[in-house]
Amino acid sequence: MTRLALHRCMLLQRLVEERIVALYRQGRIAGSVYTGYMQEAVAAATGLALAPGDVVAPLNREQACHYARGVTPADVFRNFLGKGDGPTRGRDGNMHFGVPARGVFPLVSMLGDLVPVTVGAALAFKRRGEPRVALTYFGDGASSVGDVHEGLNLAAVWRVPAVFVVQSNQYAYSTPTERQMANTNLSERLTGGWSIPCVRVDGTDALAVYEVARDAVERARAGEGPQALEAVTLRGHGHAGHDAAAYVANELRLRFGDPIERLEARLRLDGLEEGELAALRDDAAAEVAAGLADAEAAPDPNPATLEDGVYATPLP
Amino acid sequence: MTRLALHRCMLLQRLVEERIVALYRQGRIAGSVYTGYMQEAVAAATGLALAPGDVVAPLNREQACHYARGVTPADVFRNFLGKGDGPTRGRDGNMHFGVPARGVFPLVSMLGDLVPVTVGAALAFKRRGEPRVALTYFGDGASSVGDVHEGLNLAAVWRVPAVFVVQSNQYAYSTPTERQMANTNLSERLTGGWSIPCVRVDGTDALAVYEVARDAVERARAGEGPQALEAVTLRGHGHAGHDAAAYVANELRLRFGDPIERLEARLRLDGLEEGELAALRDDAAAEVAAGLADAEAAPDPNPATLEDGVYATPLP
Amino acid sequence: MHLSGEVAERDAPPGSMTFLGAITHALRDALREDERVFLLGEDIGHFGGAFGVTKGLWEEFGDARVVDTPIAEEGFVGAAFGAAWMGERPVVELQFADFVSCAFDQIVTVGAKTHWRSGIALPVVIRAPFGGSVRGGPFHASCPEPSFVGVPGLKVVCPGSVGDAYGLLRSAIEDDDPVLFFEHKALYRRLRGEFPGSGHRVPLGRARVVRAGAAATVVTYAAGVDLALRAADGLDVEVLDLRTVWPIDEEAVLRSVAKTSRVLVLQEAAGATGVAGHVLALVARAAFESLDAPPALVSPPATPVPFAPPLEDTYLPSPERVRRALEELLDY
Amino acid sequence: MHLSGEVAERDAPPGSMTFLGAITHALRDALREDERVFLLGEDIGHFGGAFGVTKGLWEEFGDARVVDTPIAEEGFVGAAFGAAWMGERPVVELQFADFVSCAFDQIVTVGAKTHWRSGIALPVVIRAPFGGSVRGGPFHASCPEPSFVGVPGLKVVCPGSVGDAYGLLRSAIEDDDPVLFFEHKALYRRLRGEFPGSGHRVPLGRARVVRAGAAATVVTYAAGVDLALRAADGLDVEVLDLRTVWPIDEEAVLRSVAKTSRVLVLQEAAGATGVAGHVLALVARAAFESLDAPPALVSPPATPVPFAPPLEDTYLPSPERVRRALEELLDY
Ligand SMILES: Cc1ncc(C[n+]2csc(CCOP(=O)(O)OP(=O)(O)O)c2C)c(N)n1
Ligand SMILES: Cc1ncc(C[n+]2csc(CCOP(=O)(O)OP(=O)(O)O)c2C)c(N)n1
Ligand SMILES: [Mg+2]
Ligand SMILES: [Mg+2]
Repeated sequence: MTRLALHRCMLLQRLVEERIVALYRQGRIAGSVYTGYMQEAVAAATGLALAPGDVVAPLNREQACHYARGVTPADVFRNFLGKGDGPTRGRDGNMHFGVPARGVFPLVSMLGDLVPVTVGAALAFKRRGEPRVALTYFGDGASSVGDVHEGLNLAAVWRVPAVFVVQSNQYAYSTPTERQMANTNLSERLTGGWSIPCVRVDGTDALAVYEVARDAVERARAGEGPQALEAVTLRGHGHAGHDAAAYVANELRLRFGDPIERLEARLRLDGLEEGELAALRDDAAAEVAAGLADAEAAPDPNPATLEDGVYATPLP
Repeated sequence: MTRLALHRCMLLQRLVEERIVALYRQGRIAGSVYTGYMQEAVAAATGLALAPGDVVAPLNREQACHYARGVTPADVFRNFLGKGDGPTRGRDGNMHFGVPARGVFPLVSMLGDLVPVTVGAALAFKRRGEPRVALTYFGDGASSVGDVHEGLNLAAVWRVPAVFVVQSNQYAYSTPTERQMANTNLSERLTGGWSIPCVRVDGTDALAVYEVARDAVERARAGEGPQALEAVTLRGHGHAGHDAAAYVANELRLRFGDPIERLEARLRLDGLEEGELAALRDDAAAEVAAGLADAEAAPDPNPATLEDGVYATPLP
Repeated sequence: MHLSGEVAERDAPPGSMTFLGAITHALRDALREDERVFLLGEDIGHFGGAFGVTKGLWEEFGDARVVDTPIAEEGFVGAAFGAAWMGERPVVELQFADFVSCAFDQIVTVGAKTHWRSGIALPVVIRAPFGGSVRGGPFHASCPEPSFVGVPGLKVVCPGSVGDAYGLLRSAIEDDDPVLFFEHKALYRRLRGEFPGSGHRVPLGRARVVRAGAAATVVTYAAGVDLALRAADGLDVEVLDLRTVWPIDEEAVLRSVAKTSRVLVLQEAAGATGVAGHVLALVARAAFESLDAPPALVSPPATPVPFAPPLEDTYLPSPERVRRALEELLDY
Repeated sequence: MHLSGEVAERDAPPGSMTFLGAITHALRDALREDERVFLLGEDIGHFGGAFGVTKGLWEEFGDARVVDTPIAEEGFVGAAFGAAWMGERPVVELQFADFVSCAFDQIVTVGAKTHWRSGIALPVVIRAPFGGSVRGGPFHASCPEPSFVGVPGLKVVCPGSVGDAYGLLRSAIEDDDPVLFFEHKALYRRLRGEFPGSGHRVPLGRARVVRAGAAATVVTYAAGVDLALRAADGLDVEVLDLRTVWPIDEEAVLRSVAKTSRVLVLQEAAGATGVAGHVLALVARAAFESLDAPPALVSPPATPVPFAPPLEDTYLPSPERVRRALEELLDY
C-alpha cells in the first residue's frame, strides 16, 4: 500500500517535471523552473508520513509531497502555466503555491521563512491540544539563514509538534555544502545546536525515509517535541532550468542512485510483476497527460481581477 | 600587572555605574541606564585579553571592556549625560557608543547585529594577513537571534579570527534562560551547532576568564578559526534602571559571588596589603570623580549641528 | 462581554483611563471574548511587558494565552503567521517598534503577500510602542511606519486617542489581515479619557475629524493629533486624524481639503517618508484645483532620532513649529 | 587603469556593451584599481552570479576578492559593514533585490546610522537585480527601493543607461557611505551602449536631463527612462533620469518643472511609494505656483508583482499607458 503510494507520488513528480522542463525549453513556461529530480523519495515519503489533518510547507524540490497530500498534476501544471484557475490564479509561478484545503502552505521564496511559520502552526496545535503535526523542509544551504535558527530554537523551547526535513543535497545553487558551513553533518548540528533529535537517512531510499519520517511525525504527535530528519541526496538537475550544473563533480553523481529505480527494485523483490510495474507507469503517465491537457485548456487569468484579494477584508 | 589592570577596570565600571544609577534616580540622566553589575570580571578580562591592534564591539554590560581599551570614565559620563563632546555628541545615550580611535565599535541596540559586523572585521584581517582579532559579546537571550546564527556560521566556515563571548547571565530582561532555549549550556551548543570551540568559565572569576579569553584570542590570532567562551554569571541588577528584578530567585543570588571581592581576595593572597588595596580604590574613585566633574562641565550639543554627519560624503 | 465591560469600568473610573490602559483593556477583552486570541512577545508574561501594557493578563489567562518569547522577532512574528494560518488570532508585541526592522522580512513577505497569493488569511496584529520624546535615541524612539505605508497587503494603524486605542485595537484583532498597530509611547500615560465601553469598535481605514475648521486642514495621526490641537488653538483649522495610516482614507482627506483649500501634513516620521509623501501626492494630484496654497509639511529632519534633550527637542515637531507653519499656510 | 580600459575595449567593442557588461566592467576595474575592493555574495565566484554579472572575476581575482557566501543576507551584509569599518570597500551582491528584505535590519540599523552616531564611515555597495518583465512573480520581480528612499544615512542608486551603470557604480564604490545599487533586470541584456572608458564617473546625487523638452517633465529612473523616451516620442517632453533616487536631486526636479510647468512621475514601484511620494510632495510644496496642471503619476497598482504574462503586462507601466498619461497632462 504505502510502497505503491510512494511509487506513485515519486513517479508523478518525475513525469510532471520532465514535461515541465520540456515545456520550459519550448518557451511555453515563463520565468524559471526547478525540479526535485533524484530527491523524489524524500518528498514522497515525508508527505505520506503525515496524517490528513497534518499540515505541511513544501519547497521547490518537494512536488511529490503535494501529490501525497492529494494535489493533482493538473494543479501543478496550471500553476506553472500561470492559469487563471490554478492554485495562485497566475499570480505566482512554478512550485510557488500552496493548496490551503489540503493543508499545504504556499512556498515563500525567502529561504527560511517557512520554518517559523511551520512552528507557529505547530504551536496552534499544541495550544489547542490537537494531535496534529506541522512539517516543513529546508535545504543544506538554507540552514544558514537566521529564520531557520530562530524557528528551530522556538520549536525546541516551546516543544511544539513540528517536524523538520533537512534536504542535504550537496549544493545550494552552485555552492557546495563545505563552503556553506564548517560541519556539513546537519543532523549532528541540529541535535547539538538546537537539541532537536535528527536522524540522518539515505534520501534515495524511499522506504528508509518513510520509516524515519513516520517515526519523527509520531514522536512529534505524541508530545515529544520537535523532530528532524536529514535526507542525504544529490540535487539531480541544476539549480533551476537555466543551470547546467557543470560544477557538480562526477564522483558525486556516481555516489547517488535513482530513488525510483531503487524503489522499483524493491517492489520487484516484493513480488510485483514487470507487467504490474508497467501498468503503474502507464497510469501515472496517463494522469500526467490528462493533467497537462486539463491545464492547457484552462483559462488565462483575467487582468481585471489583479487587485482582488490583496486584503482578506478590503477597507472601505 | 594584569591583575591590577583587571582590578582597575572592574572597579571603574562598578564605581561609574554606581554614580550613573544615582544620577538616573536624581533625574539627571535621561532615557534608560543599564549596568553590568556583577559581570565586571567578564568585561575587564576579555577586554584586557586583546592586543592594542585588535577591535571589539561591546554591549551594555561591558563597560570595563571600554576601560581596558583606554576609554575614560569621562567619556562614559559624557555619553550618559548627552554632552556635545561625548563619543556620540549627544546623539545616542548610555553605553550606546563606540570609540573608533580605540578600535571600539558603537553598540547597536538590535541584539545580534554586531556579531556579523565583528565577523566582517575579522574577515578583513584574514584577507590582509594581519595578525589581528575581532571580539564581540552576546547575551544568553540574544543567542536566539538570527543574526547571531548567521554570523557564527560565517565565522566558522570562513575561519576568521573572531572571538565570541557569550554572557550567560541567567536572564534576558525578565525571561530566564530555560524559557529561551531547550539546552541552556551555550558552550555545548556553540561547539555542537556551529563547530566553534567554546569554553565555559565562571564569570565571577576574573583570572579564570582572563586565561580562557587570552587563549581564545591567541588561538584566533594563530589562524585556528573563530573561538568562543561562555561566561556564567548572574545579572546583578535589573535589566535597566527601572527594573527591580523582583523575578530573580533568591537562591540564584546566593550562587554568585562578587567578582571584585573575589579578585581582591586573590590580590591579598598575592601579598597586596590592605593599604595598597585602599589606595587602588582611592585612585579609581578619584578618577571617577574627576571624570564626572569633567563631563558635567562639558557643553550640551548644539542643535544646529543635528544634521551634520548623516553622510560621510554629503551629496551636493 | 458584560463582565469585561464591568471590570473595565471598575478598574478604570470614567475619564481616568490612560491610553495604555485602554490598550490593556482591549487585549483583556479580546482574550476573554475569543479563544483564538493569544499574545506573543518578549517579557509580556509575569513581567507585564516593557511598558506594562500586558500587566495582569498572564495572571488571568496563563502561559498558553500570554506567551513569553525568546528574542527572535523574525521567529515569533513568523510563528504568529503560522498560528493564524491554523485559525488563531495572535497579537504580537514588539518591545520597541524600532525592532520591527528585525521582523521586516516576515512581515512584508509572508504577512503581506500570502492572502493575495493563496487566499489564506493571516489575522495577526503586531503591536509596537513607537515614537520619541522619551529620550530613547536612535534605537528606541523611531517611527517605523513609513516602512509599511504603501505595502500592499498590510494595514497600519496608529491610534491618537484613548477611545481609538481601544476601538482600533479591537477592530484590528477582529480584522482578517495582518495589522501593524503602532502605539505612541508619549501617549501611554499622558493621554487620559473615557473608557468607551467594551462594545466600542473603530473601523479600520476611516479617518476622523477631531476638530472641525474651515480655513485649513491638518492631516496627522498618533501623537500628532494632540500636537495639532494645541497648535491650532484659536485658529479656524480642521484636524483630521488618519487613525489608519495605510491604506489611507483618501476620501476623508480630499473631503476636508475640498472644504478648507489648505492643507498641512504633520508627522513624527522624518521628511516626506510614509504618510507625508502619500498624502501630499494625493492632494497634489486629486485636489490641485481646490488648493489655495501649496501644501505644507511639518516633520523632523532626515536624521536618526537624537538622544540628548536639546537635540531631540529640536528634532521633534513642537507646537510652536506647527503653529508657525499653520500661520504661514493661512497667510499665503 | 590603462590596462583595464584597454581590456574593456577589447572585450566590448564600442556600441556593443550591454548594461550588464558595464556593471561587470565597473567591478573589474574597481577590483584592479583598489585593493580594498572585494565582492561578496551567493554564487558569485566560479559560477559568476545568478545573472552572470561577476563572470570571469573569480578567475582573475581569486577566492579572497570574490567571496562566495552561505545563504545569510543579514550575515554577509553585516560582515560587509564590519570589513568596511576596517577600511575595506566591500561590494555585496544580493541574488535578487527582493531578498533585501532579509538584510533589512543590518542596512537600516548598522548601515544607515553608524556614521551619524560615531563618525565611522561604512563604504559598502549593495548591488541587487530588481524589477519586473521577466515573469519573476511576487518574489523575484519587485522594486524594493521605496523601503530605502527617505532613510537618512543611505544612498540609493538606480542606473538607467549603460554609461551610467558603469559611472555610477564606480562612484558608488568610491563613495564613503553605504549605497544600495539596484540594477533593473530588464536592462541587463537589452540595453546596449558605448563603453564610457574606465575613467568615467557619474556623480551620485545628480539627475540628468536625458531628453530636453518644454511642455512637460517626466521624472523617472531605471527602466523608466527607456520607457519614458519611447512614450514621449514626438512630444515636447523633458525626461529627467534621477539616477540617484535617494537623496533626490531636488534642484534638478524643480529646475525642470519650473521650465515645463507640468510633471509626471513614472516608476515601477507600486502606487505612490518611494520616489513618487517624495517627488510629488516636493513639487506640490516647492513648485506649486509654477504648475499648470496637477502632477501625474504612472506606477503599478498596490499589489505584489504577478507572474502570469497577461497579469504582469497589465501591472507594469506600458509605453501606451505613459503616452496616454502624458497626453492627458499636456491637454490639461
Ligand atoms: C533568503 C534567500 N536568499 C537567496 C535566495 C536565492 N536562492 C534560491 S534557492 C537557493 C539555493 C538554496 O539552496 P538549498 O537551501 O541547499 O536548497 P536546494 O536548492 O539545494 O534544494 C538560493 C541561493 C532565496 N531564495 N532566499
Ligand atoms: C532584536 C532585539 N529585540 C529586543 C530587544 C530589547 N532588549 C534589549 S536587551 C534585552 C534582553 C537581552 O538579554 P540578553 O541577551 O540575555 O542580555 P542581558 O541583558 O542579559 O545582558 C531585550 C529583549 C533588542 N534590544 N533587540
Ligand atoms: Mg541544497
Ligand atoms: Mg542575559
